[in-house]
Amino acid sequence: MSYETWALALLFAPLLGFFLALVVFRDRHNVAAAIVIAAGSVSAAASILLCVGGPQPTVSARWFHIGDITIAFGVLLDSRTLLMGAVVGVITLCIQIYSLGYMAHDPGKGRFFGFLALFEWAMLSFVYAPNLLQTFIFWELVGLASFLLIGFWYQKPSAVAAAKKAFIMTRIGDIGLFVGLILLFRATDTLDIESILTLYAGSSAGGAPTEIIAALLFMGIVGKSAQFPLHTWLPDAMEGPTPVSALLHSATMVAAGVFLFARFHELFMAAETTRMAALAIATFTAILASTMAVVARDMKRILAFSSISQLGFMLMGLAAGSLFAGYFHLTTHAFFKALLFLVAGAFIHRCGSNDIVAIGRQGAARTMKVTTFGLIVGGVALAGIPPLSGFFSKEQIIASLGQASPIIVAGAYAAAFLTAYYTFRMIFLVTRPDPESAAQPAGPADPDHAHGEPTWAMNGPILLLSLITLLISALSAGALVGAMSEDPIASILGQASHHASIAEMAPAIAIAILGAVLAFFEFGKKGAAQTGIVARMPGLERLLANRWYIDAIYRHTLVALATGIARVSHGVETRGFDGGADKVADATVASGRQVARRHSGRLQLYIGGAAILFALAVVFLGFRG
Amino acid sequence: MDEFPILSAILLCPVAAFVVTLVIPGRQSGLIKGVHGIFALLSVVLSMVVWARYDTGWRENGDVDRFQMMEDVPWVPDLGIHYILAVDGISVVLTLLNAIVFLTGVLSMWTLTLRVKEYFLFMAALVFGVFGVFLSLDIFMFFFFYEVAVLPMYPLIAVWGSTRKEYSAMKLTLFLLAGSALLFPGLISLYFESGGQTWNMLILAQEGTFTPKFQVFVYPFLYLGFGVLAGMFPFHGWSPTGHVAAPTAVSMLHAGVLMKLGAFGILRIAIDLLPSGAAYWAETFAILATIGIVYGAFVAMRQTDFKYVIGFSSVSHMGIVLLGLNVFAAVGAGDGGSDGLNGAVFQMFAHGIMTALFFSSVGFIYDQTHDRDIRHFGGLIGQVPVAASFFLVAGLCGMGVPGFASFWAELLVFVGAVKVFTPLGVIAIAGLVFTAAYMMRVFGKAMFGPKNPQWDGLDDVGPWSALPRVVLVGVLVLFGFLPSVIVDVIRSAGVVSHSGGM
Amino acid sequence: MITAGLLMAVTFAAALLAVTLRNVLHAIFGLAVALLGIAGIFITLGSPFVAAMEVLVYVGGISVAMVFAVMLSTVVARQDEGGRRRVWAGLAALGFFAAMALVITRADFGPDSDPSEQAWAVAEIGGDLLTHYNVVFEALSLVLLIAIVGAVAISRREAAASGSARLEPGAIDPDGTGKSDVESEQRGQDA
Amino acid sequence: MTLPAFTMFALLLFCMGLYAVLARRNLIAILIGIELMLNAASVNFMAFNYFVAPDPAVGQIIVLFIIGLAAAEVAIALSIILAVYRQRRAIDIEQLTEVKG
Repeated sequence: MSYETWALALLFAPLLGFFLALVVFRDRHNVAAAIVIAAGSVSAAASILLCVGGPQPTVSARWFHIGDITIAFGVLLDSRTLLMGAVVGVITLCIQIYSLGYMAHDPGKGRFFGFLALFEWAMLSFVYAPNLLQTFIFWELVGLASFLLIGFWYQKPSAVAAAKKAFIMTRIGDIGLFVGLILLFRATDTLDIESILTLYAGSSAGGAPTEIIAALLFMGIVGKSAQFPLHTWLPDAMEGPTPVSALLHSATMVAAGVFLFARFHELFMAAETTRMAALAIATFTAILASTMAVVARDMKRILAFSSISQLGFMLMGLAAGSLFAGYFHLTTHAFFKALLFLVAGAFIHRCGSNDIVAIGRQGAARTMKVTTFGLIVGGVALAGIPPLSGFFSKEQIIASLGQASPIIVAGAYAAAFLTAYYTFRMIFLVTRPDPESAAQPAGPADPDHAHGEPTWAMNGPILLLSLITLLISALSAGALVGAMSEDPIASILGQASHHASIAEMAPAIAIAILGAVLAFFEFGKKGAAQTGIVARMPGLERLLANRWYIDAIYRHTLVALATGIARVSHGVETRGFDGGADKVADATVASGRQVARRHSGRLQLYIGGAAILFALAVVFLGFRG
Repeated sequence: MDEFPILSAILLCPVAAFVVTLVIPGRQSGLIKGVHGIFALLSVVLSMVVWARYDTGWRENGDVDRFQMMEDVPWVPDLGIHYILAVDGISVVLTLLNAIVFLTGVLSMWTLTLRVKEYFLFMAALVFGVFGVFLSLDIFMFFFFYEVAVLPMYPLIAVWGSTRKEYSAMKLTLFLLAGSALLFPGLISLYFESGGQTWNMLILAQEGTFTPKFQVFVYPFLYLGFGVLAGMFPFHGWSPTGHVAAPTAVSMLHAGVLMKLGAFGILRIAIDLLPSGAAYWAETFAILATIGIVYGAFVAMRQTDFKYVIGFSSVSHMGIVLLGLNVFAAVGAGDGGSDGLNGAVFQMFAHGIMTALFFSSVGFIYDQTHDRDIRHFGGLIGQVPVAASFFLVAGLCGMGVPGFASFWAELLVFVGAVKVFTPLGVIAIAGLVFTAAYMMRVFGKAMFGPKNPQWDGLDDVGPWSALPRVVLVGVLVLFGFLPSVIVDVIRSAGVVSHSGGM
Repeated sequence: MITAGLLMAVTFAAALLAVTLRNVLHAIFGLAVALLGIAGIFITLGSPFVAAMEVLVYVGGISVAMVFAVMLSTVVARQDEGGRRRVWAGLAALGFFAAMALVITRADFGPDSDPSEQAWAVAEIGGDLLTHYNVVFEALSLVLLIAIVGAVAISRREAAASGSARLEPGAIDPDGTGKSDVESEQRGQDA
Repeated sequence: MTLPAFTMFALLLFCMGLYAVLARRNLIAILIGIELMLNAASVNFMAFNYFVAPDPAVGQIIVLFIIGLAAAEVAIALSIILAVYRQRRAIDIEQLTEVKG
């Protein structure tokens, strides 16, 4: 089959799956699941095939035109989309299979799979989008699908609130994106992404208009990829079912923002100031989120904070100018973070609790071999310990920061250290529980979700993702020691990877190991107190546990402001406009009453009055002329 | 005139329904509903035929007129009043909208039992007026139909409404008549200023008929007069109250079509005939429209009654329409102007369908519970999944989610607005967040969240009562995926006589 | 033209009686005389046909109907108006008269054309009625028909209503005070 | 006798009718006044018809219409008066003030 066919199949299989699963087979759960998984398989296979096949000319069909603008719906097949598409395809398929097990007992299973297919369709169409409009449309649809998925357990007020928050906060970013895209279209007079990139590829200094466009686009990215100051929705979004968290917060929804940055990398490179601001925000976010993860005990929240922080890393790499670094981390992170979420889901499925201390105390790690294996692979990769994949990608990012200010570099090291520390804290608390620890179990986030040992449907994807992570690690390590001439991901992207010497890598390795060691002494060693350093500083712990009070600040400022304005508007409406109208009406009625009271009802008086008035009018008119 | 007068046929559909209903005894309510259903269906079919027959190629091909299928019969020759019907791309779209809303309105009142005959008589009169406005090219006829469309609202709300219905009906009528009071002198002045020969819009729209000074003076009369009916801020007060009090199908007609008359009047008469005046005032009115967008969203955030939320969302959405129209007014067919116009007309259509869907969903729930307080509901999606899904679809459409018609409408308006009035465009786009906020609030409180066991026994929408709603959803999705179908038609009318006066 | 002057004088006198006489029956007779006078004026103005119609309809129809009404309603034939009432009404009528008279005297009626001598134009009237004024004519006949039906309907319904009201004479007087003399007078005539 | 004389006479008649309408309390007496006013108008029409109009039929036709209308009016008015009388035992206009609102 030609690549066009694959590309079409790739996009339309999930759409078809969504329709069939949600509209036709919603109540026949297994049929719906089978359809969606079949569609997912088609997409995954197609995306891998396309990725292996290498870049091809854009496939697109004229969709319609508005005015003189022709809008095409199509598939852009360059290296960036191919790699991202393959990542999305594979991970989505893994998670769909995993959901078979995880959601087996859920009464809304059919609906769930329908939403999954909708999400996949939106995400893939976004990734492969060849023009600005398609990008924006599916960016929005990704937001919608994630709203539906996060709020899947609609009876749970916290889930609904989280979904609402996610949707609205990303929407705030979308304003920027929307305006940015309109301005971009105005500036370049084309919707075609490739032409736009060619336009910006050469110019290094784009001037103020480019800066504004880039800044507006970055606003969208900040919303979607949960960067400071719009990051607060992501931890809450953990209220959704765990497969959703795995899907949304590893490779897809949040990665969409990073992908957009990579997609328009040339544009951002032409906007120096915005790029620097993005770098600073990304670094700050990376540190901020890591600190929050240090004290968290909800396993999914730890992973959520780490997602924010790793997304910061990716943006750092991209903003520092290395497309490869950011993209590499995006890829590796997608796999190991999806893996970690699935692992977390398996533990939650087994123990009915999100609390890592509680999970550890149930001794789950001893019986769940596959899961624990996945936890260790994913955790080590996340921590950036060689020789697993996270190390290589993170090292690339740190290396790409070469020309950046020392503060940024220091920030990156700090975030890397914290990452290693909280990751190993999580691993040790789960695998080496201290039976004496009198920790209070935190309330389960998935109520009544203790369903026993994970089935093959859950273990299979965990194993598969572990293997992929290991494979990427092996390939990268091979590239490093020269067994392979070129890093595979770099070759797909057509970018040169940064070959660092061992000496250059030393600080990164040292920092990661330092974090791991600290975690070992506090949590892993036999008889360790299992109390972190932060926990010994109650003030700091409270600050971090409350996520720097950023949520509270928003609640008391922005949300209060919006509600305040709404209240004032309401007051103006009821008392001002509405009341005003009523007052006018009342006054009219009152004056009418007054006039009516003057009326005696004596017809003769009226007639006489009329006659006199008529006579006066006649006289007046007659004598005037 | 040799061919079949299809536009008159459309106009006669509600008249025929009216006349036939007159002779049916009031007891036979089923027959009355059936008659209305048949004629509504007929009007839908005829509107589709008009759509299909409308030649969109008039700009490429000089032989085709912008206004087609014209019927011109002198009516009161001494005053220059003619009965002229014709369609351009805009009225084609809106005529179909009216027909669809008429049909779904009849279907959704299938269970009505109170004074069925009178209800349908008034409704047919209203629909007749709306068709007339969309099809007329004679200003006098236009105004005549306009009043015919506006007046039946009073009895429809006052008799069949709920929640302070007399108050709302009176308020609505007074507001609208106040608008007409502004309008009438404006229209008359057009007639006399042009020499008192004709009311024909095509002739009056010729360049140089009105001096710029006159245009600047008269334009606000027309804009505000029509704007009242379009729910323009700050004269929107009648609209939410009216929505709340009106019965379901009247709400559908009211928000779905009636408010469009105002916007249509602004476009067809105020902007088309007075382009210089329109350009002069565009920025002022664009500011008001933008305030309306944001303000409507904020007020909707505080409402506890389903229908009030929708009512204020209409204020917000009609603000988008008006913003688009003012973008067009400011620059004509120039850069961004046609986007604004296309978007505004598209939004009129999309909002009409969407609001009809909203009200039919809310009406369905209200008919069973007699409660519209958002706080009294929860988890409706679990209790009445189909009905709640329809509401969700309407809400998503209202938020401008891609895949639904209003996404394109809003996109076009915003593109135009950012090009012409950049700050206003950005503010209007920011309004989307607040739109999302109030929609999400309703979703979160009533559709999702813990179930209220009180409503566990509600009946869900059955296959038959789902029919009108499925039609509406189908239209929204169809134009969400294939906007060009409608935009081509609108556009063919859009870039019009607006060359002069700048 | 002396005839015309005489007729005017008679008409004026009769009309004055019609509007001033306290007894309504007498006033109606005054009216009938005045109407006869007006018919005479019509003859001097060249239209015996209209004059005939005037006599037939007004004197023969309307006046008689009024007499019947007075008889039927057994209303007190005379009713006193207060002096002030008459003075005010007279002033208003006089004012009106003065204003209009001023206008008439100042008006320019144009050159007096020759009085047309086509005295007997009935054929032309009939033709016009059935051609040019056909619509008005038909409308008028409809009005008459509706008036008759309406008159019948009103009297019948009210008859039914009063039939029940008559059972409770005490409840009839609407505002009770100050009307006793009228009431008793009415009763007296009833008896 | 010229046209102004006839118009003055008609005016006089009209004002007498007006006086009756304003001064009388009895409904039938008021009706008499109305009839006088109508006849004043008729006289005017006839006079103008006679002295001025080129087409002598028009004024006569209008007078005929007036007569017809007057007949209808009287029929309705008398039936109303009778109805009022039955209801109230009086036809005094002083008591008929319900329309005052």
